[in-house]
Amino acid sequence: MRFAFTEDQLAFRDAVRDLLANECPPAVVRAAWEGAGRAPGAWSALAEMGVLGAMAPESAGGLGLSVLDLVLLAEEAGYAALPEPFVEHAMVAVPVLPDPAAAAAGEVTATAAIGAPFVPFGADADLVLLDDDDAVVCTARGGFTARPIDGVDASRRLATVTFDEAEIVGDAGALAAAFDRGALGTAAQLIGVTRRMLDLTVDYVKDREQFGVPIGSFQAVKHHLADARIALEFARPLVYRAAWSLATGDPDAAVHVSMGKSLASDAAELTSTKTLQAHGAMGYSFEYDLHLFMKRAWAWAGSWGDAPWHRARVGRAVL
Amino acid sequence: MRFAFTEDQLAFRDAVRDLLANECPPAVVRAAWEGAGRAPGAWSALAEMGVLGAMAPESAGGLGLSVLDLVLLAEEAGYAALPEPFVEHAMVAVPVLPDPAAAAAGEVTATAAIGAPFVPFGADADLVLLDDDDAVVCTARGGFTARPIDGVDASRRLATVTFDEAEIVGDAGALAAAFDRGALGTAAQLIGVTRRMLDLTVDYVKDREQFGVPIGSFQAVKHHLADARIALEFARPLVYRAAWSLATGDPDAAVHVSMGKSLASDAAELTSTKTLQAHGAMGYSFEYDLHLFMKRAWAWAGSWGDAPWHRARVGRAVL
Amino acid sequence: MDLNFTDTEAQFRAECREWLQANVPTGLPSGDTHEGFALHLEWERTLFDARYAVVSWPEQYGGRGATAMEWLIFEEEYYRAGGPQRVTQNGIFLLAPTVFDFGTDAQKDHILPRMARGDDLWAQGWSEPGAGSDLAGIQSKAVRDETAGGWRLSGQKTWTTRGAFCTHLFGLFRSDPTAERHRGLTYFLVPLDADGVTVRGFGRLDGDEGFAEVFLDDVFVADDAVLGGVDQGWSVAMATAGVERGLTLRSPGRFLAAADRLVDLYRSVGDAADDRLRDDVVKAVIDAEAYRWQTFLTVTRMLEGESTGSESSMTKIFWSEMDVRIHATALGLLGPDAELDGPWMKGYQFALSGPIYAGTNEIQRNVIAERVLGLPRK
Amino acid sequence: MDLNFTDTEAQFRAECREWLQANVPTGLPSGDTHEGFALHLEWERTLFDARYAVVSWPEQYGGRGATAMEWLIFEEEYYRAGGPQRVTQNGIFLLAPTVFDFGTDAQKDHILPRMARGDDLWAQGWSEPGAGSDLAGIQSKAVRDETAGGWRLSGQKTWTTRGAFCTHLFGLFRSDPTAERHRGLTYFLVPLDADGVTVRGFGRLDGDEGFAEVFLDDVFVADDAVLGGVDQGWSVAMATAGVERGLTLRSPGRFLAAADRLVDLYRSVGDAADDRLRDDVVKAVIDAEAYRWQTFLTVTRMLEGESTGSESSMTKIFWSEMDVRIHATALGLLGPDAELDGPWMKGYQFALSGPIYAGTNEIQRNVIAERVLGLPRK
Repeated sequence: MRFAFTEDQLAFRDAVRDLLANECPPAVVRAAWEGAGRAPGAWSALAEMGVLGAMAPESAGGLGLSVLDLVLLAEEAGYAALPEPFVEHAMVAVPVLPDPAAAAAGEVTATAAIGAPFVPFGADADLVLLDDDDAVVCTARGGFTARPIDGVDASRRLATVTFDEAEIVGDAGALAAAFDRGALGTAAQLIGVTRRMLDLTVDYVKDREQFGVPIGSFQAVKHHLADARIALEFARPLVYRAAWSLATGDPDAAVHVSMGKSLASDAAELTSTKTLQAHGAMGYSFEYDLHLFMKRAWAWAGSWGDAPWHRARVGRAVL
Repeated sequence: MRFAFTEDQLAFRDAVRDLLANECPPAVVRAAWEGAGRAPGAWSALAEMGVLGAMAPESAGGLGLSVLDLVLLAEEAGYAALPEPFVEHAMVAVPVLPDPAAAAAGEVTATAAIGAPFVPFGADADLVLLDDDDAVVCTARGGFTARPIDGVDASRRLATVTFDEAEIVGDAGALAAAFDRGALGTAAQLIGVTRRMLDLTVDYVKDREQFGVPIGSFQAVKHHLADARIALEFARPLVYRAAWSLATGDPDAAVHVSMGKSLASDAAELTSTKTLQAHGAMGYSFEYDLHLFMKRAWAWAGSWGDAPWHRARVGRAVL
Repeated sequence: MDLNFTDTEAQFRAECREWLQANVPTGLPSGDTHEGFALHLEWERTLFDARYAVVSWPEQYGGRGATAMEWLIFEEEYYRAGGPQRVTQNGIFLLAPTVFDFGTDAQKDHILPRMARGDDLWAQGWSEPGAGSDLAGIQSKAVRDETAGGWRLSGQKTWTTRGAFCTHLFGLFRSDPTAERHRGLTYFLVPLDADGVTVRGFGRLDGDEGFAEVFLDDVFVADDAVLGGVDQGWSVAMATAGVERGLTLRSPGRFLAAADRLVDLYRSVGDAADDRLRDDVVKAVIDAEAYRWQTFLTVTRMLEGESTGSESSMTKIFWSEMDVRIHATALGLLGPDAELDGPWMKGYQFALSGPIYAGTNEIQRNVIAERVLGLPRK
Repeated sequence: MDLNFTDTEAQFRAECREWLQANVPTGLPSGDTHEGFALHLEWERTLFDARYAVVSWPEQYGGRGATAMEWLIFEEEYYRAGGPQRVTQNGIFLLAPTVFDFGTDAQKDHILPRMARGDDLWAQGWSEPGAGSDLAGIQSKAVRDETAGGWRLSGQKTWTTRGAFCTHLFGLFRSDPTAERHRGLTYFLVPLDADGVTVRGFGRLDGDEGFAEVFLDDVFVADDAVLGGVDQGWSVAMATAGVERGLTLRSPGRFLAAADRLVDLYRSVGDAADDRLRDDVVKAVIDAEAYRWQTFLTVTRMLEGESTGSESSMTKIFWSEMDVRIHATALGLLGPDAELDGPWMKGYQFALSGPIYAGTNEIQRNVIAERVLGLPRK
């Protein structure tokens, strides 16, 4: 038993962290809210670094890596609130596409939604993976119609997608596996965005003074943030463990994914409430960055199965 | 619309409060845990004051009062954690007994349990009212067998009761009404015992010092007790309103009782947790009084329908 | 005790219901946008013309002299009919009670009818960049100008709700620079079109331009812009901040209506198998009822002359946290659709402001502990 | 990362499981009563004889030199088999790590084997009537007796778990009367049969005599009763109070077993229609798993030489509040039977002590905020 990532995995994580710190600061997320959306600079840099195609086989220009290698990268995408379909492209689509070379190279962008009423970046992607009749189908630009729909996080660029033409790219088993990769990747992103909300808030409450002292010295504020930190501390190991189980084909992997996703969703929602409250009015301002991360947290917490959905799945397995 | 008790009702409450302060201090509750049980001094004084028979008609030596007059008295019985079947005798049994004179005078003690597996003071009472085949039945000493069973609050003196002989004293309607009086009275007792836990704890945290200051000056302790105080503040009106509805025959009275009982149970359970925590180790000591009230709160919170049971009943009416 | 409404009360309710159901506008855009605000103002004038804008005020100022119970009844009917949040509420519910208590007759005659008609739209100017929860940290200054017979105001107010759409501001300014904390403050009434005033609207959580910063640079106001005494601003502001605020800012009607909408949502989308959400819906119904009856109890006490006071901190915590729970439950019922920018998600974001504004709930819990329970301040 | 157990670990688990399932006693009365304690002591000796009392200790002191992972595996199997709370735990888990780090060879050789065999039973003497959460407020004194070559101890310790049944006490005493707060304290080891010691047992919440007050009146102890340096007691006590405490006092096995029992209870009494309780049962299962895997993550970090530190405050809050939730859920499943003085109600009362002892959770949350998040102390 050794529960730790390899040096290589940590180094890859650090590289992605640095890349996103440079290419996807809050201003980029904010721009995605307002303008054309997405973060093309970060996206092409991730393609170049091999991240987008990491799960493709080397024969398709990928790195032949597994979800265990990707989970820390998804966490960083979450920390940055990267306005791109990171998990849907790199973790859901690439491993199931019959020919992932173009997606691996970042020449086309894929997105995905399984059992969900709308698709993030549905109008922006070249390929959309959907569930249809218990199979994974892939529809390509020109073969589908995407209608944008307003979500609480405008940088997710939701759309409803209907298709005229689609190719079956995976059977029921592949569908289930794709869903679990999506749920796992989203759980990892939730861990990341939870860390971000907490970091932002810790900095704020150390600095902001009321009654002549930093508000971070008040016990109520301390306890709000301690609660968030505890939730993060105990959600994270179950997400990493789920990655291991999926990567190694553990027969209980789906249950492990649900355990991780439910705690990650709960931690993110708790942290969004606690950090908003710790900020006071400042967090409630659109001009301040907290809401960018908070709304992403809400959206991800409900995507790929919300916490009650995943607990119900665990319940069917253990009760 | 005038939501306030009459001067007479408040004066009666004050008299009972004084009586119980004298006759039922914590030492009496503690003695009931250890010795023969019950509080005979308080019980006969309550009989003498007319409280036990208050709901009997004047022709039977009672005062012809309603649950609206009794609700504040039950609250005081709760505050004192009176180790007697106050609600079962005065609010459940007396109004349904065909000849309540002896019970009204306190010559016999009645208890009751409807839809519950055991009876408080089951081995001590002269009369036991039970539900049987959708009716209220009354079994008298000699006609039933009571087997004591250990409850978490030893001063409740639980027993399972089986009877050889019993008289039907009420039909299905009377059974439903008796249950609602029991739930209402227990809700009022919960309000009282919640107040008591809070009073005891406020005194303690003002006095107890750690780190050179009273622990009541710490924000975490303040917030624990503020939460309990809020729960009490918003449970109480629904209990009083349920008393009005029962007393005036409102067709929705049962729903109103359930609303009051659910909030009163929740407030008592929250307050027991918060006050224990605010005490630190002291509250965990058997020699200190808090546990007497806390265990009574737990017992009453689960009696005559716990909070989820009553919410489910509200749900059937409103959803 | 008599929990039946009197015939007068019942008749008043019937009148309100009939008129509101016939007149309440549906589908208004948010009052926190420029377009929406204008439409809301029309609705305010319709209310005024029917004498429903300020039912509890004396007739001479545009009201009906309704009792507190009748006012609660009006509010229940208003929200039951689907009436929108009142864009005039900060004037009517925060400033007006203070004007009634501390205003001169001239101030009352001038300010109140114009407020009721929506001619003057009042924004509150409590918070400053450095004074949020800590109101006594106010830095904005009022300097006496003897020559001109008035005051010169300078400083910055922020988090001013709907400040970009309002015509006037009320707030505290430091009139005695030598006094500390809550001493030496004066309560001023300031027209936002005065020379030296700059208003900059900014977005709140849901993106609407519901907030403004108000910059005051040597703004002259005459002596009659002072409400209550000079240097008495803190006690003037606090005198009406307690019960009145708890009661009038958030009447039970709003939450009864929200709980009703939640029940409707449960019936339309609720999966009967999910007892956890069902239980949460029932809790919301019970909480809204508890808030309603706690209010009737409190109003009865007030009407019978009992003082209430710091209990308003309990009220504020209860309604604000109930409102968050109601909306969170609705989002749970919506499942994946919760993410859409629909009315429940909008309402959730609005609800999240409740535990923050008008004194954070952390401060309110301190108040309960210290003033209701008597725990030591330090 | 390799989340499979090694062959050695798996074999160790199989051995533990076989032996424990064959030997764990069932239906022992509470170890916090006189009768129960004696029976528990028999069980401790059985454990010792099979070398399962202290698996992680070196063989010379009665252990097997098991790795931290193996110790976790032993604990999982111990609780899975239904093993009772260890009455020796305060010695083994609180004192022993300190003896390993700070004891002289003579102290180790004398104290550890006797502790492992259950010859000496150690009670902790941290709290005093005036020093609960504020341990640095300790008043008990140690006065140097040069002539006799030792120390004279006086004062009162309280909340001493199982103090009435133990033979020895470890605790802090103020050896430098001029020093303040956490300075000038010394860590002493005191036999409870020494002249001048009076032990008074008293009941805890559930009525069992699980606590004691220990009065010390001029009790002489020799120099070798000092653990670590004179006046160094605070740092000696704190050095092993962090990770070790979080990890060793409450191993995941206990909560995995509790969650399993809850699942069994749900299956036996659970009404399939009540999804709220079902959801709470699932939450308990997930929480116990989270605690298990967080521990594996932490132990891996420790084994690879990373320092952990204040994270133990998170662990303490998590397990103690999880334990309360597990038991509260069980009481919900029991419905009206919850009130009976059965094992779940007993367990609930025991669980309620978790957020209080070993530093209240309020103090632990301060520690997390200040030491993990870096928020200002004042």
